[in-house]
Amino acid sequence: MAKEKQQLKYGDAIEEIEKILKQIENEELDVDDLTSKVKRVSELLSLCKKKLRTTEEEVENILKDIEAE
Amino acid sequence: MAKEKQQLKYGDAIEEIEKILKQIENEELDVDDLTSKVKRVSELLSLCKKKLRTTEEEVENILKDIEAE
Amino acid sequence: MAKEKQQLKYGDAIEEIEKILKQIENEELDVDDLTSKVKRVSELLSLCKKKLRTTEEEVENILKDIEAE
Amino acid sequence: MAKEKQQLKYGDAIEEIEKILKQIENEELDVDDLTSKVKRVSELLSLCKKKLRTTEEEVENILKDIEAE
Amino acid sequence: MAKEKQQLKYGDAIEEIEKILKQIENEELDVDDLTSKVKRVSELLSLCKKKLRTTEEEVENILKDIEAE
Amino acid sequence: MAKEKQQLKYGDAIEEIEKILKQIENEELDVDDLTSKVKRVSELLSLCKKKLRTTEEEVENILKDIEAE
Amino acid sequence: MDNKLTLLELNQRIKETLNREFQSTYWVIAEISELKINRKGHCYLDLVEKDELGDRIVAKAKGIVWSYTFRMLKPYFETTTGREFKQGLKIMVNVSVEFHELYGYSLYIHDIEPSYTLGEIARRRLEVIKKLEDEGIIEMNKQLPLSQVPQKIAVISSKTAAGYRDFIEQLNNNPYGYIFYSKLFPAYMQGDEAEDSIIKALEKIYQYEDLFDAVAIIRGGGAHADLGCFDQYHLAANVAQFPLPVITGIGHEKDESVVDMTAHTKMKTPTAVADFFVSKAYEYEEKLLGLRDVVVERTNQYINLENQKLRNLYSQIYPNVKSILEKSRNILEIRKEKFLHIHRNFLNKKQQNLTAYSKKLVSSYELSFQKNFHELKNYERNIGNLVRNYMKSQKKHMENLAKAKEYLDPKNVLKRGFSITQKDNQTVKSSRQVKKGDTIKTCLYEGKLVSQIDYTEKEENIITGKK
Repeated sequence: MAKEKQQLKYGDAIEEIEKILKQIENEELDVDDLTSKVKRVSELLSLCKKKLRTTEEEVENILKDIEAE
Repeated sequence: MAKEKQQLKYGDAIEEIEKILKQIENEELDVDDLTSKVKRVSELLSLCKKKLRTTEEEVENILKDIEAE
Repeated sequence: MAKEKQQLKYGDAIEEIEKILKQIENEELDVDDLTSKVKRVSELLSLCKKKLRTTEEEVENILKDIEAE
Repeated sequence: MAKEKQQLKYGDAIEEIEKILKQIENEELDVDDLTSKVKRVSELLSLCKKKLRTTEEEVENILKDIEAE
Repeated sequence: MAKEKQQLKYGDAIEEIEKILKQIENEELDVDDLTSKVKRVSELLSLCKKKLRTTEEEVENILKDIEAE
Repeated sequence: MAKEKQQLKYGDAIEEIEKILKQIENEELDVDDLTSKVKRVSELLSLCKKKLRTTEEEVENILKDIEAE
Repeated sequence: MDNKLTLLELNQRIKETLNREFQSTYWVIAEISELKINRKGHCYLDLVEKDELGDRIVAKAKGIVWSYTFRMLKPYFETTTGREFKQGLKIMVNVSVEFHELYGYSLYIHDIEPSYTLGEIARRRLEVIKKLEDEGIIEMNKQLPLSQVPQKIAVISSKTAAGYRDFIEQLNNNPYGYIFYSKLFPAYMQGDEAEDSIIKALEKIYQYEDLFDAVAIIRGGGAHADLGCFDQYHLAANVAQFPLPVITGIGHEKDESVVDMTAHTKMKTPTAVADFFVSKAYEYEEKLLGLRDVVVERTNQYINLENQKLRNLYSQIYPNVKSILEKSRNILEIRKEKFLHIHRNFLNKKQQNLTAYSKKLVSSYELSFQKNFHELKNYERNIGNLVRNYMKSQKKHMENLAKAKEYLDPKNVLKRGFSITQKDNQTVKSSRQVKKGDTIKTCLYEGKLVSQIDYTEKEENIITGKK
């Protein structure tokens, strides 16, 4: 997961989330797999959130520099 | 059975239930087998319920985590 | 017979009954045989009744469990 | 960047800034790329500002020379 | 430039100056080109000034002669 | 120049001077040409003045040769 | 033939009659066709009258002005009219009719009315002018362009005239030192030959047309000169149509002559003509100098203007560049401002998306769970029904079988008194199956009978009624 965090693109993560949500919605998933899939979505959401937070911080830092100019 | 619980998929269980129910409906069963079949359905239903409940708990925990974030 | 009870399937018993009844109807039986065949039918019917009763009891018990849930 | 400073045209820099702004506005960017793009815009803004300052100084010097004649 | 001084007509020089000024006015120039264009204008103005001064002197001499007659 | 003296017509001289004047007035002259044109005016003036005051033997001879009576 | 008379007698009677009939004097209008003055100063004239066309003489008379009268009358006439008293003139004279036996009829002229001649001259002058106008040539010479500097001048004058000398003097000694080239073409400037002489001179000049800038016709001196030739049609027409501009300096005291009118320029005296040429040259030089001044001024203005232009151009550079830079800065600033905020929207939207996803996850999971749960409940509900139906069906089937068995069981038939007869374990259903003496076995509800057949009977079926 640590590695994935680095490698998985935000956009791909969102795509995966959407795919799983669609599967749940269309009842394409076995109840047995549901837990793991929900867990996966949860992880991806968490990853995305983290990415958003990190990005925001980085961007804010860069922008602070611009504004200072 | 304990082992089966682990192995039998929820979806397969539902399928088996439906098959047995159909056999009963179509009187394709020997009376001698009825008891065992009904017992089987009972067990499968029980298994499914348990799976559902377990899943619900797990998922709810995960979701709680997501929402907590 | 006790053994047969265990071995003879309900379905087979019903089949035998129906076969004998057809023979009687078609008068394919000697009077002497007739008596013994009728006797056989009586026994089989009795067996089946018993099976039905037993099955019903057992099944009801299981159903009760299911429905109680 | 030092080399680019020499080569990138002011107009092209502005164009690139606007392109990136449009991408951000239209959410055509992956979140992962946002930081690098923001950094790029920041650099381009800085480059443009520098170019403006340098140009002003150079022009002022040239004009001073004319007047001195 | 030394050669050009000889060859470029005063009128053409003025025309070029005006063209460049118009380009500057109409913002048709990239900021990067501004310096070189201003330099060019500066050179042309210088050339024109020199031409004018020379002409003025020459004409004055001729006119002095005319009026002396 | 000697030849022109013979050929120069008073009217043409005025006309040429006026033409040059008009060019100067209308700024149709390149500054580069100004000197030469002013010089030309100077020459014409000088020529005309001379023509007005200097006897041309040639003319006198022709007149002398005319048999008036 | 009593009335024969000598010539003298006749002439005497004519003379008496004329003297009686023409006692007073008469004002008579006539043209002088011949004029002679003898040594004693008497003037003898031939007076004529022509028809309206002026071709034919319709009346003629001799006239005499006695010398004592003529001495007064001639200068009076000439000073008043400016015309020589000579042939060709139309005059109005006061005459007495005289007849001399030897010399015949003649008119003694006592007085003259010059104003009539004046009027006549004016009339003829007007006729000439009208003719010139009608021919469209009166303005022709005036329309010729005069050289800006009329430096080469053909002069028509009398060689000896004072006017000519004055002219040359004035021309050549002009105060500006201008050079003029003049050539004299001599001609009679008065008298009967004047007109032809001047025309001849013009014709000569015409040969050198290209050489000269102008023609000067000058005349001066004699106070009582007769200038009648300058009113003559031919001279005026020649002057008018001459290809070079003609300047006249004829020296009229009163009215201008017709030649003056047709000339390019009329001056009063030869000196004035010379001054005219000098002034033309002077005007030209003034114009030149004027142009020179304008050229000097305009050139300086031009250079100043260019200097101003250069300064203007120079002054435009900085503001323009500054304006570009300012605008560029503003644009940059706007981009920067936009840039500072835009990413927040971006991230906020992404954040909202994430929230939406997690909400959707919960809801879709719950929906799925509900569905599954519901399904299970359905199964639970259905299984009881299905099993009970099944059981019911089985039981029914059983009951049916039991009923069939009861119906088919032979015991129940025998109970009602029927029996089964068998021969050799074969059920006997017809009497034809057995014969007398056969042993048959009869099964009853309870027990069996063994018997021997006594006889057989064919009888109808008891039950079906068939035979």
